[in-house]
Amino acid sequence: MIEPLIKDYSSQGRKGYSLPELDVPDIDVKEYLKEGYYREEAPDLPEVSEVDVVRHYTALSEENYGVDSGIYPLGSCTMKYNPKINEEIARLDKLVKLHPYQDEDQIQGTLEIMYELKEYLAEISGMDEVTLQPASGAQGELTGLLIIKKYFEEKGEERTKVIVPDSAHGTNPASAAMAGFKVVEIKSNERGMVDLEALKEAVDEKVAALMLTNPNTLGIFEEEILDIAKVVHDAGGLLYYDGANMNAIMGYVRPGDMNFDVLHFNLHKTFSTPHGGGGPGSGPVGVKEFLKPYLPRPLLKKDNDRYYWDYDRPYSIGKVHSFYGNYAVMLRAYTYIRALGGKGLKEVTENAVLNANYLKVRLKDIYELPYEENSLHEFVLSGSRQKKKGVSTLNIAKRLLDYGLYAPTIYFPLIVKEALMIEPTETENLKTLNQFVETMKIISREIEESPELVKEAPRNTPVRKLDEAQAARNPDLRW
Amino acid sequence: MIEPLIKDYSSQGRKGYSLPELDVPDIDVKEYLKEGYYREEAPDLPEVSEVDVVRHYTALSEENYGVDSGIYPLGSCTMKYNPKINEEIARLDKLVKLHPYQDEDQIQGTLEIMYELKEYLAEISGMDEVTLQPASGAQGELTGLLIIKKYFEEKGEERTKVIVPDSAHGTNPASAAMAGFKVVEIKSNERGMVDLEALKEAVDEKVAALMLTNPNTLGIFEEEILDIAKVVHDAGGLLYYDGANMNAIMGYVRPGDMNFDVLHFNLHKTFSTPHGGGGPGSGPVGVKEFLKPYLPRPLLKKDNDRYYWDYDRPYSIGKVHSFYGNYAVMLRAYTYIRALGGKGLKEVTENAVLNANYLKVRLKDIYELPYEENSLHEFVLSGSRQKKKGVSTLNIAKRLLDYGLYAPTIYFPLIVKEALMIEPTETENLKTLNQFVETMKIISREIEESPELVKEAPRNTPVRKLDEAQAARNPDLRW
Amino acid sequence: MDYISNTPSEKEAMLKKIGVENVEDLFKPIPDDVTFKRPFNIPPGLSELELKRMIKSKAARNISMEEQICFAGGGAYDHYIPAHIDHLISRSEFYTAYTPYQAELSQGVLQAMYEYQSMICELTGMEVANSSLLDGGSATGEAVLMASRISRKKKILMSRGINPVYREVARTYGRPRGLEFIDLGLNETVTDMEELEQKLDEDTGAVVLQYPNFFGSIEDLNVVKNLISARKRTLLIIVVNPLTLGVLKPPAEFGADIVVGEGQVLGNPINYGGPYLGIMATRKRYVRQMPGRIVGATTDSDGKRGYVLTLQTREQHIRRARATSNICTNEALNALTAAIYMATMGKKGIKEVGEQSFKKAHYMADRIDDMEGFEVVNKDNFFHEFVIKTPLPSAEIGERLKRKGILGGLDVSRWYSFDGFLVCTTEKRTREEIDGYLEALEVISSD
Amino acid sequence: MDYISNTPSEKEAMLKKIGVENVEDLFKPIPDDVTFKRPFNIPPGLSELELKRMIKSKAARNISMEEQICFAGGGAYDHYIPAHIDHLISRSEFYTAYTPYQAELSQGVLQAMYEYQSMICELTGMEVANSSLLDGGSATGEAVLMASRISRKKKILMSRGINPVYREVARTYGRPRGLEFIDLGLNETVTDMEELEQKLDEDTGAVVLQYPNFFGSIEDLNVVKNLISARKRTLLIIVVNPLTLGVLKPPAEFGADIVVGEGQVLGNPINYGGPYLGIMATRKRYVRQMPGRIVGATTDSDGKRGYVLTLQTREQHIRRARATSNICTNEALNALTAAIYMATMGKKGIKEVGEQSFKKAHYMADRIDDMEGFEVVNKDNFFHEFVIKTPLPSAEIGERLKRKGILGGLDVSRWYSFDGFLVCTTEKRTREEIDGYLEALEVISSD
Repeated sequence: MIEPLIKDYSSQGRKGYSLPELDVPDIDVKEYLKEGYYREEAPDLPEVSEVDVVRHYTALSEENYGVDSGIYPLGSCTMKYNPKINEEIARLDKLVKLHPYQDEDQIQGTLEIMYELKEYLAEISGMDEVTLQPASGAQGELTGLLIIKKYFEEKGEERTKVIVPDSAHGTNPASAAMAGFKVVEIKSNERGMVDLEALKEAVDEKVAALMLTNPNTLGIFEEEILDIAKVVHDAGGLLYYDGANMNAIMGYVRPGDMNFDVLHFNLHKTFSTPHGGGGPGSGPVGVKEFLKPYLPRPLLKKDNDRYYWDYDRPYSIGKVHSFYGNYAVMLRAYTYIRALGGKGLKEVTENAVLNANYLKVRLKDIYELPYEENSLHEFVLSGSRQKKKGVSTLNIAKRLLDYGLYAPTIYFPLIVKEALMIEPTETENLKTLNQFVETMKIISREIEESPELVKEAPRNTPVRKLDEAQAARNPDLRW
Repeated sequence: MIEPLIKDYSSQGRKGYSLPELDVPDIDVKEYLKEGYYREEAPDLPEVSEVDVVRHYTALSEENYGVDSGIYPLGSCTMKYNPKINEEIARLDKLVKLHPYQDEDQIQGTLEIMYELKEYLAEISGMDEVTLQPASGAQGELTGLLIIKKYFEEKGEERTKVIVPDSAHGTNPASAAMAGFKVVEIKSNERGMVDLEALKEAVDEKVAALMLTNPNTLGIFEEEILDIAKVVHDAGGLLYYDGANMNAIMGYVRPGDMNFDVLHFNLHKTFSTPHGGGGPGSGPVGVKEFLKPYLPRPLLKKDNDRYYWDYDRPYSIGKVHSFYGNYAVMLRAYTYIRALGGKGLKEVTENAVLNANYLKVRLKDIYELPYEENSLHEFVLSGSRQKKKGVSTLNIAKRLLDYGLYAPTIYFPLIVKEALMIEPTETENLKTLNQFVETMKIISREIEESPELVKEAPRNTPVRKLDEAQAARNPDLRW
Repeated sequence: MDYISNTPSEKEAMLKKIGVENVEDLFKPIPDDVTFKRPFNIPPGLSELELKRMIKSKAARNISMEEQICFAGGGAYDHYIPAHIDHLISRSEFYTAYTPYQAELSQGVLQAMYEYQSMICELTGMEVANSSLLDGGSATGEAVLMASRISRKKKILMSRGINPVYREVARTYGRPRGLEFIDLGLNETVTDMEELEQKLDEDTGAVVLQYPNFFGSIEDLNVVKNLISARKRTLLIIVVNPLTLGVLKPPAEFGADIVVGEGQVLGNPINYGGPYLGIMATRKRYVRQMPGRIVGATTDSDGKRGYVLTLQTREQHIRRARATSNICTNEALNALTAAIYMATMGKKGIKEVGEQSFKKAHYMADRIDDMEGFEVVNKDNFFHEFVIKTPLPSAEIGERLKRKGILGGLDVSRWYSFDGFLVCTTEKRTREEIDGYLEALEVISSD
Repeated sequence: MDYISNTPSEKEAMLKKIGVENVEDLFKPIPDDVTFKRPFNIPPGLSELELKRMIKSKAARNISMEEQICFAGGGAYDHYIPAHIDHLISRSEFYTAYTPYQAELSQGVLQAMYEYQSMICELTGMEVANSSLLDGGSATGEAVLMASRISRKKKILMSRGINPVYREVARTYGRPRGLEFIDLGLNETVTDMEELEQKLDEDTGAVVLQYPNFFGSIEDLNVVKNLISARKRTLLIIVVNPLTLGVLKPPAEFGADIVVGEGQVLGNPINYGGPYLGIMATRKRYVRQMPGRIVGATTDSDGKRGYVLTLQTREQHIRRARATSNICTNEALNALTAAIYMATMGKKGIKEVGEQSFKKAHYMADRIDDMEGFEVVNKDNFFHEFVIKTPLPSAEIGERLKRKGILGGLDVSRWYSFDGFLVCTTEKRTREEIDGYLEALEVISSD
């Protein structure tokens, strides 16, 4: 049974909403409205009842898979469990029924929470100041890079380049370009790490920053990080830390202590806020002292016991969000941090790393492990052995869906062929990990014995393999 | 994939709860506790994490079908849509975080809502006073019958019998028996109604009451209701109205005006409160003036603008519920009644009756309609034609499940062979009704062409046909 | 807002198909002389916005437990409820479903009920449990009826230590079937065992006690066990607070034949008294006399495990007047809540909740007992509720505490012929709150 | 409460399998000289119970819109949100899902996004829409970048009638790419069209206006349309409030090339400014220059209809530095909310919300304008927001209203060089509330 479109439920004159009767004198809107701007024909939205709406979107939800449905081993996405208390907190009237322009004296509770969240993030990352304004990780990257740009502008240095390793998240080069930089990609070495020589070669007086994830997208920790930092700093450049993999290091190492100058967080990864099927996220940015002046405005400050927004920031890069960022997401992250406490956060990291290493050990004999280095919270396998039998990583991913499991991130990082990037997170347990391993083994066996089964996957999903090429060739983007 | 039991998720030492650290001086409970009562071995409950619990019960929910999943045409169950605003209201802290023994001056808002609900129910039913205490329809029946019993006791009349038509809901005779009455069943006439002659014969000075649903379980209105009432009243007996079918008559006729003396409501049918997979319900009872003294205690009263519980009720039957009944269910019903208003309730009935009659007209040529009388909100078909082909009503019901629809009530009322009792309710629309008709047609065709398909149903459900005989023969009632 | 889906033109089309002119024509079977001809005297319908506003303005007249600190118990308790429970029971597949008549599309509810039954058995130590009754009171009523069916005797000895409202409901349930209820008096806060011994005789169908009882005290169940085990056809009914059973020996160990109780404490909100749920468990051999729905495991036509409502020949829709009870709708969603709660708390948590409640109550009681003019009547024997004798009448104490934002307890003279203040302390109460209460008592008593 | 599932013995087993002694061994790759060696200076973890108590005590320091009446707008609006929306977006299959990378297990989100795109197109009259951007401000920023890519020009004329914070964000987005922002001044509350005519030239890549603008006024879009249509490579960007488009002619009719706006009004809670969602729609021919995710319909290997993320060659994970934007995570759940809202309100409701807001605002404005000392600056041209000149400074008026429990409006001198009070009236405000406001103004001004 295919769920129809909501418009297919429509029946002329049916109503799913209710509004009070108008209680002020009625007027003819068309007459009052500036002439020529009245819409004669109403937009052709569906005409459906509340029952229709509820049944339709309930049915759609059942065609979707969330963390509450099972393991979600998407590498670099940190799909951990989203505690339900967070949802309850983020719906407290007293916390969320607030207009963004209410006076500060009416929202001291909210500002205190935001301020404490900033402090915790600074502590976790080893940075000196944090802005909560960016609404996503990528917006955080843009913000961080604009801060770097502004810093050099103020210093009177013209630095036009940003260095990005070839293993970096796609947002890194994209953000650098958005920020007006030229992107210089450097190759990883054979151990999957930054090639220090290549870096030295790339670095010059035009380099504004190196963007790095550590551990990198292979889950491997850049051991030479202090040397890397020195190379960049010596050339006058800055270090940007991509916080997507923060779940790997909490309590063990802080980006600030690795001499990073700027970083962004992903509250919707490390700090358990749900991804919402693609958003909202939240991407706070932390900086070292010397970059504070450039943070977006307004900056949340505290004066004795009073919290306030400081708009008087002449060197600020300006605003990146209309208001203060994704506040209701921050509430969830705050709740999470307070639930775990400092010790709990460290345990999160320990268990995330433990789970990933356990999976790696159990899977590496079946699927090729291109980089043998120790890894932390995630690791990357290659389906190249299986590819030789004519079965691609895409097929393997789709076959996982048949077994009711979500698939890892595939074909990323780009430096691994037929990549399967796996991050279980700490909220999975031995049983769900073993189930994943067993399924991966079964699939491997199927590839040996009946590869068509895998190539024709998925079969047990609401739809079978979808034709992406057709979608791009003949875009059907609306009804 | 079969969802395991929650205990199968268990792992020794795993924890899904959190409690504050004890903040009073610790003591040895065993030592303080009366000797010999300390439980040395903790009950063997599962040891699971919050993630486990959430995933398990989410998975279980997906193996269930609710009104939000689609049509639920269970006759006599009035499975209408449950508005979401009701759920929101029933979770307002200020309304529900109340201890049942809080002083009345702290809960005037709550008492006002309950009082108004009583008044609305009295108005809808044409009764003089209402108790909200019974927690279900059957408990309402028991309450009503105990009131009747008490009434006769106080009058000094020994009346030991209750008359129940053979088409009655099973709870009617069961409740009469619970109330200590002897049940006298009378046959329906060929039109599916109370046989007035049979009634006259059954009535004597030992009869306490006749229990009746009107429209009856065939959906047929007992036209001779005033004559029926007269027969019973003339013999000194009372009339009890089973309110399960109230959705058929709101705004068109009131049980009080049909000379019923006592009735119960099913808030979880007529007034849109959800069934919860079997409960909670709520079964308020309404009575005529002369029966007021016997209502359960306490009775909610109003004195000027102050609401209070009257416990001083010497003739009361006593309590049937520990407190005041299923309050949070009442909140939902109250919200519903206020959303619809008087006019809206009448429209509910009109549309419920319209939908049922439409379905009947469309289905009666395919499935036998044993009683041709006009019917109101529900009707009963018989699968006896299909039975001749070796396909039972049970098979038809199971086959409906294969098409993603819920089945009607089957094998009830008992007076119809292979009965299919169908009640669509007003919240279905032409489209869902037509879809039901089409599916019933397809099944009818399948019975002609490939009866095995129907006999082996269901196939598309989480489990296939379950062996009820085995369950009863070898009870496996716990892990 | 009427939630009706049909549009005027659809109605038109349907009427046409039916073959009538107007919808009113469908009501022709209703004789004119009973037809209701005026509009309902019920306020006009409201939009959602108005509805919320109107109801919130009424709610504003309440003072909820968010605005005061609750030390009231007596059958309704303020325990902590984990946040994910409401999330799960709000899944519409659960709460908008009917009783699982079509088992194949209702496995979710059925399996959850099977789990509920299993965990109730674990807690109580009994062999079988049903999937809920209406509340603690009616469960007590059903229990005495059940015991009378099994014992074929009408005399029921019922301790005055049982929650007074349960006793009242039980009498309402039992009397029409001719049961004779005989009270067992109290020695302070526990049942007078000598009286039990005296009254217990051949004709006694059941003895009913509560554990812990209404005053929070533990009855001498070992004594009861000995007294009853000597009599073959007398059943022992124990009314429990299931949330104490992580700490207390299960009632099965004292020879309970039927265990009932109020399941609200298992994760259900306090809701001004309802909906709650009645729990009931018994011995395997009595299962066919047990009222209420029971879920059993079985297999499907492919041999796969699944769940169904079973032993339905006990029930009204099959047996009609000869059913074990008239109960039909039960409290399934509350039982689901209880199942999720029991699973969440688990082996350790269920014990910890009990122990914390116990410890906090004892901390509090010890200090009250030390206060001038106050005395904890059952200081040597209580779980997490205790009775205090106060220098002022307890009603007065309660009133004064209320003004300080404390729901201090229950005035037992409401139900008993003596004055006393029943105080309850759950794991939710903090030391700060308790100390605030103590301080308030000091002030009140020294006024 | 740490949400970690592994038990000590499971950890033990896993470590053994991995072949290390302790979990610390797994962190050996981290050089000692960067290792963090002290505990975090973050308070100890809390149980749920403590957590709720702690956060509620902070929340108690807020005064929310439940406790006062909101006439503030300026980009964040207090509209009614139907109750079922939160119920649906709380379905965990939706909100705990990631971006739908595996389409076959993500049809729910994908289809909902397709529906969202379709309904945004219906509202705006445009041909294609993406499945959301981060908010109204960044959507404006993305729009100017997109227009510059298409026009290959850097000069952007931006009306001062656009929400000042959108302008600020747009500048933040545009400047690094070398865009030159030129303001268009105002004639009272509308854009000076003569200035537009003067400044519009060969080098102009885009003209940006808001409809209705920040002051609630309708710009002369017909004039703009004529001016721009004469210039082939200048794009018109219109920033809309989508909830006015049931009443206002869609921007497409004025030749808009790109329509953006803040989608909060479509059923999203006000949430102190976020999460909101940026809407964006454009002409079909520009779709490959549009940033953000787009869902398209396709077929599966059985020929069945299904949905996928499409046109991904625009995006960062394929094109990296050459992507149309760096946007990755968007506001999918807010877009789902908007889809449910648009479907619920439907053709009629979307118009009625707009009309009621309009009528209520006009009722209010007319009466304020009649009051001694007050003047509604844009009384002849506004939708549901209007600017008043007040006898006292508007900051003072706002302060005094606040004391009466009214969030009276916004002091525009915060962003502009003139004093004015921006008042917004939605369908949620009752006549009683409006009259209360008017009365308060009377009192304040006669003080």
